[in-house]
Amino acid sequence: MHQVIQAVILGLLIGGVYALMASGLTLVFGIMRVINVAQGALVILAAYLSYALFSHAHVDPFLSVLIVTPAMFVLGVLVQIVFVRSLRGDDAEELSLLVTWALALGIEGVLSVIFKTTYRATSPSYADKTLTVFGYQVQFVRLMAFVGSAALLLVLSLLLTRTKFGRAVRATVQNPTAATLLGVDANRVQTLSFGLGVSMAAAAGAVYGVIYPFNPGSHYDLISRLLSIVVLGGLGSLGGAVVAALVMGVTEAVVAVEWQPTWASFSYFIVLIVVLLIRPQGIFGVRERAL
Amino acid sequence: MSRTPARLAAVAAAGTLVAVAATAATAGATRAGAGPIKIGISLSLSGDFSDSGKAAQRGYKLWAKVANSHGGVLGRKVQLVIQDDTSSPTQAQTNYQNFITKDKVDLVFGPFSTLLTAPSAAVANRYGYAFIEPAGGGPAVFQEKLHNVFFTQPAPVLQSADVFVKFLSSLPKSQRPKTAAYPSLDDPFSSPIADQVRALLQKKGVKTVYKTIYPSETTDMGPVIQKAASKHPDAIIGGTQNGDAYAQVKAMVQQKFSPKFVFLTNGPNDPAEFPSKVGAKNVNGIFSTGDWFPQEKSFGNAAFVKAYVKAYGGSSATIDPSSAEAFAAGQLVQEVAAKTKSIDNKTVISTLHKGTWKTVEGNLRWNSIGEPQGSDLLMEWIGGKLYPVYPKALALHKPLVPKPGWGSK
Amino acid sequence: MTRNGLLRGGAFVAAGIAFPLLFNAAWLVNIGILTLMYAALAVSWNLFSGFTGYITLGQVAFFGLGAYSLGITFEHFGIGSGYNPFYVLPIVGACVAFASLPVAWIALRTRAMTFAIVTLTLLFIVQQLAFNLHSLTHGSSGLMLPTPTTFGVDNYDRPFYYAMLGLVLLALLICWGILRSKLGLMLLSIREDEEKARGLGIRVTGTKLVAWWLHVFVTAMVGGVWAYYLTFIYPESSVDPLVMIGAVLMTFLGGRGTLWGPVVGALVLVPAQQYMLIHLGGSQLYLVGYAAVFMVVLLVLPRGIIPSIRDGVVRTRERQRTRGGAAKAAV
Amino acid sequence: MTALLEIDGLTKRFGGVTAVDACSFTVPAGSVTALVGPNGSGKTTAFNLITGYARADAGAVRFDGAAVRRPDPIRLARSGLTRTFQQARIFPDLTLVENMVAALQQPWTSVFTRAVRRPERERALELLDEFGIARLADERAGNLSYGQKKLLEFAAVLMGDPRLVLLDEPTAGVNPVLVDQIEERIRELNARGLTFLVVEHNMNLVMRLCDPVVVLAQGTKLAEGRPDEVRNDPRVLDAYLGG
Repeated sequence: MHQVIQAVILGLLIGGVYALMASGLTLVFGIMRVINVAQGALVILAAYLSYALFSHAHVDPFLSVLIVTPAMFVLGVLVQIVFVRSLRGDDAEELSLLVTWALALGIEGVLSVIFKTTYRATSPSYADKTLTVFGYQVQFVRLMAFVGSAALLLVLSLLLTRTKFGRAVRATVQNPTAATLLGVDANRVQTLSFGLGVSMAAAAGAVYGVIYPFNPGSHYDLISRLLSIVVLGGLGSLGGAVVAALVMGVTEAVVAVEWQPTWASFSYFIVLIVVLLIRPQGIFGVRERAL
Repeated sequence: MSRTPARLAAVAAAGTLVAVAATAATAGATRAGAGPIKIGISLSLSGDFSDSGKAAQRGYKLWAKVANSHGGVLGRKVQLVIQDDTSSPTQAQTNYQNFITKDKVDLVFGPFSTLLTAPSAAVANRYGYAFIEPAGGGPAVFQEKLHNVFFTQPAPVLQSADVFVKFLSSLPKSQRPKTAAYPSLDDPFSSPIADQVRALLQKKGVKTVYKTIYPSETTDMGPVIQKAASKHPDAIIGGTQNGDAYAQVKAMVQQKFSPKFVFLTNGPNDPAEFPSKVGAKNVNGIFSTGDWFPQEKSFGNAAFVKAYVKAYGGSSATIDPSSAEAFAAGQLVQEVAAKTKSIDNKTVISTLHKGTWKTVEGNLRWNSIGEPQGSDLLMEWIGGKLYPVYPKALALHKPLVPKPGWGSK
Repeated sequence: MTRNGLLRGGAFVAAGIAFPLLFNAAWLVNIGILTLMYAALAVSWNLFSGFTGYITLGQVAFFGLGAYSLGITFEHFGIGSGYNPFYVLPIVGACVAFASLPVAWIALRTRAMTFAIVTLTLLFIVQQLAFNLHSLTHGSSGLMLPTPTTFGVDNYDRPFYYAMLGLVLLALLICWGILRSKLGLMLLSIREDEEKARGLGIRVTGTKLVAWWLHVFVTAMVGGVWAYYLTFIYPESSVDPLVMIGAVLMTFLGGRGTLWGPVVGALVLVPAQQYMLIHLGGSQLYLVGYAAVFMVVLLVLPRGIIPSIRDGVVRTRERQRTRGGAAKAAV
Repeated sequence: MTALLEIDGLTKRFGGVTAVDACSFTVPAGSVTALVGPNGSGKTTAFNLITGYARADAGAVRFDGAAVRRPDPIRLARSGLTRTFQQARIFPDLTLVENMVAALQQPWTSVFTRAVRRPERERALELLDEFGIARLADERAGNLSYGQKKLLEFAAVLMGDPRLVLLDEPTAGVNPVLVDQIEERIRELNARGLTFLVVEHNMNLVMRLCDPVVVLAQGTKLAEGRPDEVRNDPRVLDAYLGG
């Protein structure tokens, strides 16, 4: 039992970081019906940026979030303008899937030229510190990562509910046509939200590098998790993504401890398929038909 | 309107044929003869295996450079034909097809990784080429029972940790571990080795208290180590690659779990990276294996290390063993040529099957399917440095047993 | 139109059959095999995604399943060597295709974007199965298939070449048949407006499943031939996202939803890729280059070569026609 | 007069808004029933609920005497209830004839038969001729004018020999000549026994053509009856003028 609870704690902490990455993905989908397959690669890119800042300029990885996130926001805006916005036609959404995949390959390629393919890890001095709470071990960096992710998710939700930009975003999510009629500049909202989605990846990525070793190819594993999180939560649903991320974290951690680590991520895919069997729109998804 | 695609397809097809035919014509023109000795090598210069692929490339190129500065082989210059296989077995196989049937190279050397060597060796075998290969030591390569394969390391991958078992047996009974846990990576070069060690140790009465295989994308060793620690084993014996080995050590440090023996097949054997990844104070007493060591007194090793540092910079500690393995492949060809005055593939194959051959990797000899019959080195971190500690003849330091606690000298 | 189609098909078949007889250097036949392999994959990707509009990102999962199924059949049923494995292929393909139906059914209940994602997860599911079902697949150590000894050395590659050629032709034949049949009409109406199609009483899910079955059937057989040719497979190589991206790229380059587009794409790209690898290899920019080509095709030529040229021709003809009409009117 | 379609207590809420509120009416067999009401009164939503494009929160639908549980467009179309859409929806990349044949419900056994068989083509041409667009039979449907697309959509749903056709604003955005043609087609088909349920804004047309007329306002039924009854109902006038 002790081990199960320990695993649940671990899973929740990890799930929080995944929730942050997935939030960007689902937000972008909600606004422009674009699945950013490069989200995983952008996370890894951010992890490398933070790694480089740490190893060359000794910037603390948690502080580097403040540098990496705005930089990646700009990158996200550029990507949206150059690659995503230029897609036209009725199958622009499907094409975006492939364009962002190509982008992911490109990022992987560039990273492996610059950083090679060996695994890296950002290891600040406190990387190995462990806290013991009620007999359960909690790694300090994971706790930090979780708290940081939760804080950023809170900021994101405040941004969406309390600001003018947030209202424009939510209006666009609910009804793009109506939002345009109400004077929302759709292009601007889309570009900024894409940047915002990428910054979520960036913030999570800087943190990711501290808790996990990574290499340029790590994005495949990441994106498969992120995509199944957003599908499980319901495409476009922020709350759904958070819940699904926590479900994934806990499922994997418990299966790894109680059964076998090799079946951990498989078990999560099974959860996904079963949920889709019952609710094709995901846990919090809205059933919609293109009429 | 529907005629256009037809024309287009025809043009495309014709274009391909013409291009292909043109290359075919030029390819036929270059024939083996008195020109340079051409050696075809497919290497992973991009993709998953590219780091090791490039290390092997450095070794091959260094050998060619050294050989050519001494007048080449049999009076002919050595020319390496290196092709990127993007870490894909399909491309590796294609590359060897090209080397043999298009470029008509004199010899071929192996690619990096068993996963690419296995399908490539079959191609070489079909055309009667010797397949001297530095990095394909997994069971899949030998499973085909090919007579043309020569693996240029002291022991097949599966037996690479046998040296650790021998070392444990050499200890006084009271010092030997009684229980062991085996957390291993699901990788052809990791978990099978741990399985092999487990089988041997069990025969010698070491109880297996825990065994698990984790997938390669597992980056979090916390739960695995936690579970292993809860069984209080005397030894942690992990079939690992670098990343997960670092993570295992970190998890042990975090959980303040310090068993008497820690043996990890890969990871701790990287003299430059390991201390930086797990902290220099946490390395002592950790065992690993190696097929090669910079200070090894093997044939031509001192010269190799010197030439390597001169050509690529760095220090002897930063030389990837893959470079030495590749270098050894070249040494073998030189020795066969010196002995038989021929580099004909048939001669190379039959000659290498007889006797022992001196290389930077030590003295090598093979059975009929190319499995080397020697033993790897047991390495241990002592006083913040990595030393070969067993077998005694090659040891540079006395082994340290048991492992000191984390953070101690 | 039919006569042109016959001519076109006949020319392709003739060229395909003649190629290894004219150019019998093994390396050329080898590149031929790769080209045909990608052509077959592209045509069968197009067979589902091009005709239904549902983008599947999981095709290579079935390529891998086919490869492993054949490998496992080898090991456990002793299907012998030589030509025998080729005869087993259709059974392997059909089994994999039937096995894929339940998952496809679940995935097809979701919307197009979700569908794409669910199919992408299939890739990881199959790869994990290949890793974890150790007793069947030997996990990460890989599965060895026996090297056929009866094919000789000089023309060793030919049987594989003709097997791949046969699969391309089969895939083309299926597409051609679909385009002429009620199934094609139904698929095209689904692609154009699925909700409307439902309103007309077209059984959309069943129709898509038929196309799905056919595309998996061909894909799995291609995987089988590839495995037999390579003689050694492992999880990452048999479920390699790059292989599928290649097939998708070729389909987009040639033209989605057209019969010959994917073949044209493969004929252009595979030799080009090999050429680039030989002449620009080692520059480490392979992956970046791949991504760049893909990006350019998607952004500049999203409809592909064949439709773009077709449009161009139609436009010129219309211009000529109107000009002719204007001239007449002037007279 | 037996009812071909019976709607009972149909309700649909979107968030806080009740789009269709306990709506009940019947479509008598052989009638041309009109469903009218001001913009936003829930007519199209009601159509979607009846044809299974949206799931009702409450209410029952009976078609031809049998309860339709979980309405599904495919099953309904195959049992003879079909519809058109407000924005003419056709398959633009198919030819007119292909559009027509695609609308023929096929058994599984004919999936691998020729796309357009001779008798099917003849039937399609016949219907296209009735709608006056037979000369465009082999054009791409996407090249048609908006009005022609509406005609094509109308013609296509007839291919499956339906018993009840739901027309969603058949004359909206169509020029007057075509409006007359559409009216004529509805009359003639109705004379041959086909039942219609029509959503229409052109009140003159409704008054000429339809009986009975059902009036919706804010999701509920306001009135139901003969055209002249409904026209003189003060509540209806209120709804239109006040709404």
